Amino acid sequence: MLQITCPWCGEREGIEFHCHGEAHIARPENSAEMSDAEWGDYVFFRKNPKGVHYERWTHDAGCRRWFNAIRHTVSDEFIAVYKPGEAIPELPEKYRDPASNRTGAPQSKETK
Amino acid sequence: MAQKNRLPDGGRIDRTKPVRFQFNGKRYDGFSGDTLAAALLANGVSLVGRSFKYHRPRGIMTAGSEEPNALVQLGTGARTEPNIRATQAELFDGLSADSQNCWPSVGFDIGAINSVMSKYLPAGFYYKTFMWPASLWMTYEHVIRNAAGLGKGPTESDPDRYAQHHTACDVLIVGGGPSGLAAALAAGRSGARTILVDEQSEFGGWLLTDDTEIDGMAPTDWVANTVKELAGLDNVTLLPRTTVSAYFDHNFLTAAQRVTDHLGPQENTKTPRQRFWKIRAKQVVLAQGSLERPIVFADNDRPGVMLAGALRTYINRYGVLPGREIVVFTNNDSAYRTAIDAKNAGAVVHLVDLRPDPDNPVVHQARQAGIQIHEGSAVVGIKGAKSIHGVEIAPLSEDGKSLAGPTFVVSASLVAMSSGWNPSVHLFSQSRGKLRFDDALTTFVPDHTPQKTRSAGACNGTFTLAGCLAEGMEAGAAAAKDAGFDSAIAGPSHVVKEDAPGSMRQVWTVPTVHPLGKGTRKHFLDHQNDVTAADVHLAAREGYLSVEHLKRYTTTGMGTDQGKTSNVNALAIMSEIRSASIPEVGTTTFRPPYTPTTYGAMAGQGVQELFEQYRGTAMHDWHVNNGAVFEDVGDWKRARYYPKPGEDMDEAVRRECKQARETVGIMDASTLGKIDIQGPDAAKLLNMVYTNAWSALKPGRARYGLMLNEHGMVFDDGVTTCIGENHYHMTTTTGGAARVLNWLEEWLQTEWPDMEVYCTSVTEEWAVATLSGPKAREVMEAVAPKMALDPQTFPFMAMQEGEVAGLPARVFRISFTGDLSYEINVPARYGMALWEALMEAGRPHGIVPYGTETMHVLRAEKGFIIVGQDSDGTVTPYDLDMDWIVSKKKDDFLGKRSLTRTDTARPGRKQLVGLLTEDPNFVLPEGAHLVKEVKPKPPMDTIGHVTSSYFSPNAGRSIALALVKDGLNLKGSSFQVPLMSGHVETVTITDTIFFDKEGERARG
Amino acid sequence: MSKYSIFSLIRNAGSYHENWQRAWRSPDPQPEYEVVIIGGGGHGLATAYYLAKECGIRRVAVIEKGWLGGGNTGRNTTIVRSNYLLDESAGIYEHSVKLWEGLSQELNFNVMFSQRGLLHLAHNVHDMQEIGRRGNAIWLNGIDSEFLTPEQVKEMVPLMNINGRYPVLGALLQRRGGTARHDAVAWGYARAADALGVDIIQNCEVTGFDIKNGVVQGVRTTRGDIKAKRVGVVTAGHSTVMADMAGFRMPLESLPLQAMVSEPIKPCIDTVIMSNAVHVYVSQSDKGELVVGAGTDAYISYAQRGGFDMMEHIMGPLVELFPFTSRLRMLRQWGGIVDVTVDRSPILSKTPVEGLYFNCGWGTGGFKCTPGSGHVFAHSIANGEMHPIAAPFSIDRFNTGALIDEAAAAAVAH
Amino acid sequence: MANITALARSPLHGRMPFQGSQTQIAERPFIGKLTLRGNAEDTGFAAGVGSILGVSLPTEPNTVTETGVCQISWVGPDEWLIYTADGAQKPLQERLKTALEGIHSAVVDVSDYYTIIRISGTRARDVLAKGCPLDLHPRVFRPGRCAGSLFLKAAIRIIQIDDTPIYDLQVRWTFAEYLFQHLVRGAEEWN
Ligand SMILES: Cc1cc2nc3c(=O)[nH]c(=O)nc-3n(C[C@H](O)[C@H](O)[C@H](O)COP(=O)(O)OP(=O)(O)OC[C@H]3O[C@@H](n4cnc5c(N)ncnc54)[C@H](O)[C@@H]3O)c2cc1C
Ligand SMILES: NC(=O)c1ccc[n+]([C@@H]2O[C@H](COP(=O)([O-])OP(=O)(O)OC[C@H]3O[C@@H](n4cnc5c(N)ncnc54)[C@H](O)[C@@H]3O)[C@@H](O)[C@H]2O)c1
Ligand SMILES: Cc1cc2nc3c(=O)[nH]c(=O)nc-3n(C[C@H](O)[C@H](O)[C@H](O)COP(=O)(O)O)c2cc1C
Ligand SMILES: [Zn+2]
Repeated sequence: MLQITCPWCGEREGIEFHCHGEAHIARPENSAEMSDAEWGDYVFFRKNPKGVHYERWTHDAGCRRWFNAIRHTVSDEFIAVYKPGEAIPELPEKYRDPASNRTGAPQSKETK
Repeated sequence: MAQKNRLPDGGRIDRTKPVRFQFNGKRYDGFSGDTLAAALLANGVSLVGRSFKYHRPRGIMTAGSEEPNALVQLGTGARTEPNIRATQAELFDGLSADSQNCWPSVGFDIGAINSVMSKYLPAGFYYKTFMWPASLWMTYEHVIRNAAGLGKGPTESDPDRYAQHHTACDVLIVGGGPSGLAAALAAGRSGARTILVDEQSEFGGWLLTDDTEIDGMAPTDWVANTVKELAGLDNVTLLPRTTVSAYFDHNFLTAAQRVTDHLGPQENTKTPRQRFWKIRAKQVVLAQGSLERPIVFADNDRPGVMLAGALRTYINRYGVLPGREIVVFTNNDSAYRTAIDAKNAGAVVHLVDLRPDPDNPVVHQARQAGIQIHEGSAVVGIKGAKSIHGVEIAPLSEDGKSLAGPTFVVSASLVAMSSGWNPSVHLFSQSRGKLRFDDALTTFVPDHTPQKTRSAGACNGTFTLAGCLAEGMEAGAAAAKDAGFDSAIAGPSHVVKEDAPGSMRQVWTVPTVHPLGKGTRKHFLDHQNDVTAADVHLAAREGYLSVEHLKRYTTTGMGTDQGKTSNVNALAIMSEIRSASIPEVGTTTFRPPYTPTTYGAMAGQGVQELFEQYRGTAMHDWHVNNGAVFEDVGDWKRARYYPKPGEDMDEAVRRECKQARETVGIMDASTLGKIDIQGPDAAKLLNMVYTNAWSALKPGRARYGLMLNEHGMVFDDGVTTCIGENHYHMTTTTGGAARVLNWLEEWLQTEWPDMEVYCTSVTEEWAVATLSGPKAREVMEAVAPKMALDPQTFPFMAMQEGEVAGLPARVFRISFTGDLSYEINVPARYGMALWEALMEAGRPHGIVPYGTETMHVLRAEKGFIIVGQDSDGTVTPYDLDMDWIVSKKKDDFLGKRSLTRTDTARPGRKQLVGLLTEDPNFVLPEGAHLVKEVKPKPPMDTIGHVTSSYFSPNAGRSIALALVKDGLNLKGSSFQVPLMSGHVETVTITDTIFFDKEGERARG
Repeated sequence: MSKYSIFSLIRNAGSYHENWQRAWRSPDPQPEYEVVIIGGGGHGLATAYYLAKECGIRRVAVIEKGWLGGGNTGRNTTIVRSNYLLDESAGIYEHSVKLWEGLSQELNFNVMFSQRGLLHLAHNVHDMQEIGRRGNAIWLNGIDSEFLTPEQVKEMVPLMNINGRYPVLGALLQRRGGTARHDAVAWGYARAADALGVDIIQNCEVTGFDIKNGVVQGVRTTRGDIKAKRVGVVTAGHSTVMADMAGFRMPLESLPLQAMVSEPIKPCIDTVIMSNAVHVYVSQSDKGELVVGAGTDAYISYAQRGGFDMMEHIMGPLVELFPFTSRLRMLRQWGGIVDVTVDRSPILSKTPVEGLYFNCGWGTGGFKCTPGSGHVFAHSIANGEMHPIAAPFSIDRFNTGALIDEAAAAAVAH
Repeated sequence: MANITALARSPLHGRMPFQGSQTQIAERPFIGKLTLRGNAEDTGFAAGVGSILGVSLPTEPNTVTETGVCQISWVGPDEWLIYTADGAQKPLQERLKTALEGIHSAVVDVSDYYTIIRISGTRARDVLAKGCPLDLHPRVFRPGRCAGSLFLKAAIRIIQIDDTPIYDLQVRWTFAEYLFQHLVRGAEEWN
C-alpha cells in the first residue's frame, strides 16, 4: 500500500486515492483538423515510462481533489506532488535520464 | 501418562498446569507453556508426519516457525486446520492433532511406496512422462492430485471471527529477542510511538534458550525487567504472538496476531481469533534474529534429526530432553553449548565436528564436561527409519569430498546439527533491500534498502549477545531520532561476558560411502518438498542452472516453510556445481508472507452478512414488507417485482405491466444518480459532456442527454433539468452515478479549471417515486392539490417545486415508460411517507407497485435504451439510431472527433433495431444471436445479438431489441436465431417502438 | 534431442540419472540471424519454435534479458480458455486451445494441460445477459459452451457458497478450458526450439535497435550487436520500453498484476472458477495450492510486485465464495508486469519500422494464447504479412477505432 | 405546511443504539447539513459567508470551526460542510445564497444525503481502527480536526468532538446500515 501526500490533506494511506494515468495531456482544440492517427495518439497512446512518470491522482476519500504527482515507476517512490495549475517541479538531479525521451518533464509546460 | 522425556525441573513451562491433548487419537499430557512439538517430544513421540513426495517418516526438526517437517492437521470439523507447524502450536487443554499426508496411519503409510520407487521419481519426472496415451493424462492427473496436497481443508464455514487493525507508529520493531528488546528500550524511552512485535508467545527470543548473563542477571530476568519497563510506557505497544507477515512499500507492514489460538476453540466468538495489523511505520527496526542451517548429510531427514539450537531450546525452555544418547554434529561453536546443556541434563553426548582442530574456550568446556569430540569428522549415515538407533561417523578428507577413514557407529536416538546461522533477511528483502554475501558467515546479510529501515542483531549478521544488545540499542535510538525524537536517554550499554565465536568449516554436502545419488541414502535439502542434493545435480545437468529454474524445476523452497532452512544450502550446492560463487548464483526472491497467513484474518470482519453493503432506498422496508423480490444492481438492492401469492415472475410482471398502462403504476426510482450543478458555466459544461445542445434550456424545463467517452462510445444517459438560473439537476443511470460525477470533476478540475461550475452529488438526498399511467394525474391531484397539473402549465419535460402529500417536493414530468409520468422527489427522510401517501391516494385508481423488471418491459415497449444493456461500450449514438441527439452545430463535445474515425463512421456497423419473432409467444433469450444462414451445427456467421427481450402484455406478444450489423438498412428482413436447445426462431427486423408509436401518451 | 518417456525415465534411473541431456544449449550469440526474437517468455519461445518447425527458418535467436520464462509466463495463474465474445478473439484463442490439446506430445514435454473445465459465474441480471450473449457467441463460433444452473454449479463445486451476498444465478462453462503448468510451457518450447537449432540466449538484454531508413538492421544487446532483418518483439510488460528504443509509442500501460497461492491441501476444487461480480478467480494446482488472482493495481509500475490493497480486496470475495478458505493460509504472493491495452485485446502487428514486429498487449490473459500467438506470429514474420488470424490485432485499430473491445463488451479478462 | 416532522425517518430509523461499557454507538439523525462551495480567496465570497456565519471559514485543511450555531468543517480547498440544527438549514441556505448573490458559489442542502453516527468511549479508537486507515492517535488527531476517509467500503467524514473520545462519522444514507453494523461488530469484542 502506497503512502501518498495529498497537496492539501498531507500524508494519507493509498487506499484513499486513485490514479488516473499520465498527466499533462492537453485536450486538442483543433480536433476537427486532426488525422485519425493524431487523434488516436491523444486518446490511446501513452508514455508508460520505466522511470519517472508524471501522473494524475485524486484524493477520492478525502478532499476529492485532482492533483499531479511525479512518481518513479520502478521504485514507486513519489518524487513530488503538485496542484493542478502549479508549475511542474524541477526534477532532482538523480532522476534525470538523458538516455530516455520518455522520462523528463513533459514537453508542454501547460499544467492543466 | 508419564512424560518420559521431561526433565525433572527447569524450563519455562508451568508445571502446575497440566494440559491434556490428543495426537493421532492417543491421549497425552503436557504442560501449559508447551508447544505441541515440545509436548510430543516430552512424551517420546518422534514420528510426526510423512513427507510430500516420498512419504518418508518425519519428525520435528526445529523449535520455531521455520519447521519444514512436523506439519499436522489441527482440530476437527469446521475448525480443522491443515499444515499447522507443531513447533508453533501452543498446547491447550483438549487440543487434538493428527498426522497428515499418510494413510492408513503415520506408522504404516501406503504412500511410502513412493519412497521405494524414488529412483524413478527424480526432480521433474512428471515433465518427462504421463504423455502417452494423451487421452489418459486426465486420469494420471487425478492420481497425482490426490497424492499431492498435504493436509485437508475444512468443508464448512468458519465459526470464528477475525478483525483488522490499522495503526501508525514512529518505530516498529520486528522481533523481541535481545536486539529487539534493546531497540524497544531505546525507542520507547525517547517517547516515540513504538510497537514491538514477536511471533512467539513471549518476548526474549534466543534469551529464552541461552544462559549468558546480562548485567549479571540471568537472561530471562533481564527480559522480564525489560518487558516490565516497556509495558509501563504508554507510548509502547507490545504485540507477542504476532508475526510480521509482509513488508510493503513506504514502510507499510502487515502482521498477524494470534489472539485466541493458544486458548483453543472459544465459545464466545465475539473475540476475534486472529487480528490482522496494518502498520504504517515512520521507521522500522528489523530484529528478526537468525535461523540455523541444517547440514546436508545422508538420511538427515530421519525423525530424531534436529537443529542443535532447537534441541537446546527444548532442553532449556521446555524442560524436555528428547533423547538420552545424542550426537551433536556441527561445523561451528554454537552447537557446543547444546552439547554441554544436553550433557548437563543427563544425556550421553558425542560431538562430531567437521573442523579438524576446533580450539575455543567452549570446546575446552565441552571436553571438561566429559563430552567425546570427533574432530574433522562427519555423520555419514543414520541407522533406523522411523526412529534413530545408531549414527555412523567417519573422518573426512581435507577437501571434505570423501571419507578419510573407516566408519564407526555410535548408539544414539537423536542427532543435533548445525551448519551455521542464516540471518533472517526475509522482511529486509521484501522491503526491496539488497543483500550482500558475507564470506566469514557464509551467508547473506542485509546491505542497503531504499526504505526507512535498519537491521540489528542476528538478522544483521551480528551473532554475539553483546553485539546484539548494542546494535539493538543503537538502531532503536537512531530510528527514534529519525522519527523526530531525542534519544539521549536511551540508557547505558549492557555488560555481557561471552567468548568470540570461532571459525566455521563449510562442507555443503557431506559425503557418504556411496557417491551422491547412487546409494539408497538421500541427502535432503528441502525436507518438506523432498528435494535432495542429487536433485540439484540433476537440475544442473539438464541446464536448469539459474537459481530460479533450479527452484521451479526441483520445487526447492516452494513448500509452506518457503525454504527457510534449505535455501542457502541449495544455492551453495549449485555454486559448487557451477564453480561460481554463491552471490553469483544469487537468491530467489523473498516474497510475502513471512509465514503463511490466514485468509480469514486478512478478510477481517467484512465477511458473511457484513461482506458488502446492501444499499437500500428510503422505501426499502416497504418493498420488503410487501413481498418484493429484489435484484442486485451494483451494490443496490432494487425491488424487481411484487408477486402476489402463487405468482411467478412472469405472471407478476405481466400483471404489473398491464395495470401500469391501464391505471397507474408506482415505482421506486430513488437509485438514479443525481448531481446538482451550479455556476455561470453550467450550460457550457453540459454542452461539452452531452452530445446535444443545452444552451436554450429554460428554468423548469428538462432534457434528455447522452454522454460519450473520448472514444466516442455511449457511456451514460439521463435527464437534466434546469432548476433555476445557472442551476441544473442532472440524473444518471443507477450504476453510472459515481462514474459520471468523477467524469465531470475530472474535466472541471484538470482541463477546464476556469469554468465556473460546482457539482455536488445529491443521489441519496432525494427519494423518488414515479407515478406512471393514464391515472397518474388523478393520483397527483389527490396528493398535490396546490400544484398546477394541467398539461399546459405543467407539460411533458417540465419540473415544478411544490408540496406533495404535504411534503416539500420537486416533481418532474419525465417518463421512462412512455406513459404520463410524474417523478416525485422528496427529501429522503420523507421517502416512506411519500410512498405510503401515494399508495393510499392511488388505491381508488387501481395503483400497482411495479419493480425494475416491469420497468424494463415498459421502456422496451417504447424502444428506450438501457445503457449497458442495449449498448456495451462499443456503441455510438448513430449505432443506436439516435442521430437526432447529436448536435451538428456544436463545435465540440467530448467524443465528437471519434465519431468520424474510419471505423466508427463506417456503414454496416452493429445498429439497434427491434425484432419480432415469428411465434408471438416465443420470448428470445437475451444474448441469442442472429445468423445469416442456419447450418446443421456451428460455426455459423452471426450478424447480431438480442440485447433486450420480453413478453409485452401491452403489445400482446414478445418483443426484442437487438444490435444487428447494418440493422437500420435491414428493416423488414427476416433472419434466424438458432439456440443451443436446437430450436431455431425466425425473426423480422423492425423499428424499436412497439407501443404507442406516436408517443401521445407521455405528453397526455 | 533425446526423447522423454516412461522408458527413458526407467533407463536413466538405471544410470542414476547421470545421462540426461541438457534441455537446451547455452550458446554465445552469433553476429547475425535471420530472425531475432526479443523476449524469452512463452510467446517468444513459441514464436521461435514455430519459425523453425513450420516456417523453415532455423537461424533464429531468442534474446532474453533474464531467465527463460521469468516474466509473466512464470507468474501467471495459468488459466486457459477460448470462450471469448468477439469473433476475432475466439479466432485466436480457439486456435491456441487446439494447439494446447496436442502440445505435450508435440513438444515431448508434459505441460500438464488440464482440461478440467472453467466456470464463469453470473451473480446478477446483467451478468446473466453477459454470459447469455457470450455463451451463444462462443457456441456459434464452434467452441464448446454450456449454461449451468446454480444447482449444477453446486454439484460441480460443492464447496462454493452459491447463496451469498451476490447469489449465483447461473454460470457459463467451457469444459475444454482449464490450466497448464506454466513453467513447463516455457521449458518445453525452449527445449523443442533448441533441438531445431534455435539459439536461446539468456542473461542478454536488448538495449537498442539498429534502424536505417526506417528498416530494422539488427539489435544492440548487452552481449554485443546482432544483425537481423526481421525482429520480433515479445516483451510483454516492457513493450513500450522497446517501442521507445525504436522511436514510436504504443497504446499500452504496464500495470502490476498479482496472484497468490495457499498452502497445499488435498483436492477440493476441481474446476477453474471466475467471478466478476464477486471479483476473484480460483483454481487448485496439481500440487494442491489454491491459485488465486484478481484485477490489476491501478497505477503503472515496473516493480514486479503489487501493493497490499489488491491482495486484501481478494480476501473478502474469496471467503465469500468459498467460506472454507477462511481457515486456510496464504503461502506466497507475487506480482507481474502486464501490458494492458484499452480494449483488453492484444497487439500482433507490423510497426512503423519495417521488419520490426510487435507481439504484446496480452495484459492479464495471454498465457492461454502462448501456442496460438507464437504460431500466427511466426507465420506473420516468415511471410512478411500478418497471418489472417492475427491481422485484426494491428496497432492501427487504435486510430481507425476498430477496437476489439472485449473489455467493454464482456468485462472479463484473464 | 402541515407538521410533517413526525413523518421523517432517518436511515437508521428503528435501530437500537449500541451501549457497551467501553464503546457507545448511535445515530444522530436529522442534522441540517449544507455543502458550501466557493473560492475562499475571493474576498466577496469570504465576506459574504462571514456576514452570515459570523466567523471566517476554516481554510486550514481538515479543521473545524464552531460558531455555537453551526459547525463548519473543511472538506476541500473550495468546499465546506456546515452542520446546523434541523430546520435551520433551509433558512441558512437562503441567507447564504442571498449574501452570495452574483458570486460564483453553491450552497446545497445535503441533510438527507448523509447521516451521522456518533461513536464514543474508551475503545472508540480501536473500533475505528478496524476499518479506517486514518491515524487517530491523540498526538495526531484531536478535537477540532476532521477528515474524509474510509471505513472499509464506506466513505466517511470524521470529526473529533472531544477527548473522551467522541467522534462523529458522516456517512451516506445507503451506507449507514453497513457502517453501523460494522462498528457494532467491531465493538462487541470489548463489551
Ligand atoms: C499474476 C498474473 C496472472 C495471470 N493470469 C493469467 C491467466 O490465468 N491466464 C492467462 O492466459 N494469462 C494470464 N496472465 C497473463 C500472462 O501471464 C501473459 O499474458 C503471458 O504470460 C505473456 O507471455 P509473454 O511471453 O508475452 O511475456 P513474458 O513471459 O513476460 O516474457 C517477456 C520476456 O521478455 C523479456 N524482456 C523484456 N525486456 C527485454 C529486453 N530488453 N531484452 C531481452 N528480453 C527482454 C522479459 O525478461 C521476459 O522474460 C497473468 C499474468 C500475471 C502477471
Ligand atoms: N553463533 C551463535 O552462537 C549465535 C548465532 C545466532 C544468534 N545467536 C544469539 O541469538 C541472539 C540473537 O538475538 P536477536 O535479538 O538478534 O534474535 P533472536 O533470535 O533472539 O530474536 C528474534 C526474534 O524475532 C522473532 N521474529 C522473527 N521473525 C519475526 C516476524 N516476522 N514477526 C515477528 N517476530 C519475528 C522471533 O520469534 C524471535 O523471538 C543473541 O543472543 C545471539 O548471541 C548466537
Ligand atoms: C501457478 C503457480 C503456482 C505456484 N505455486 C507455488 C508454490 O506452491 N509454492 C511457492 O513457493 N510458490 C509458488 N508459486 C510462486 C512462485 O514461487 C513465484 O513467486 C512466482 O513464480 C513469481 O516469481 P518471483 O516470486 O520469483 O518473482 C506459484 C506460481 C504460480 C504461477
Ligand atoms: Zn486531500
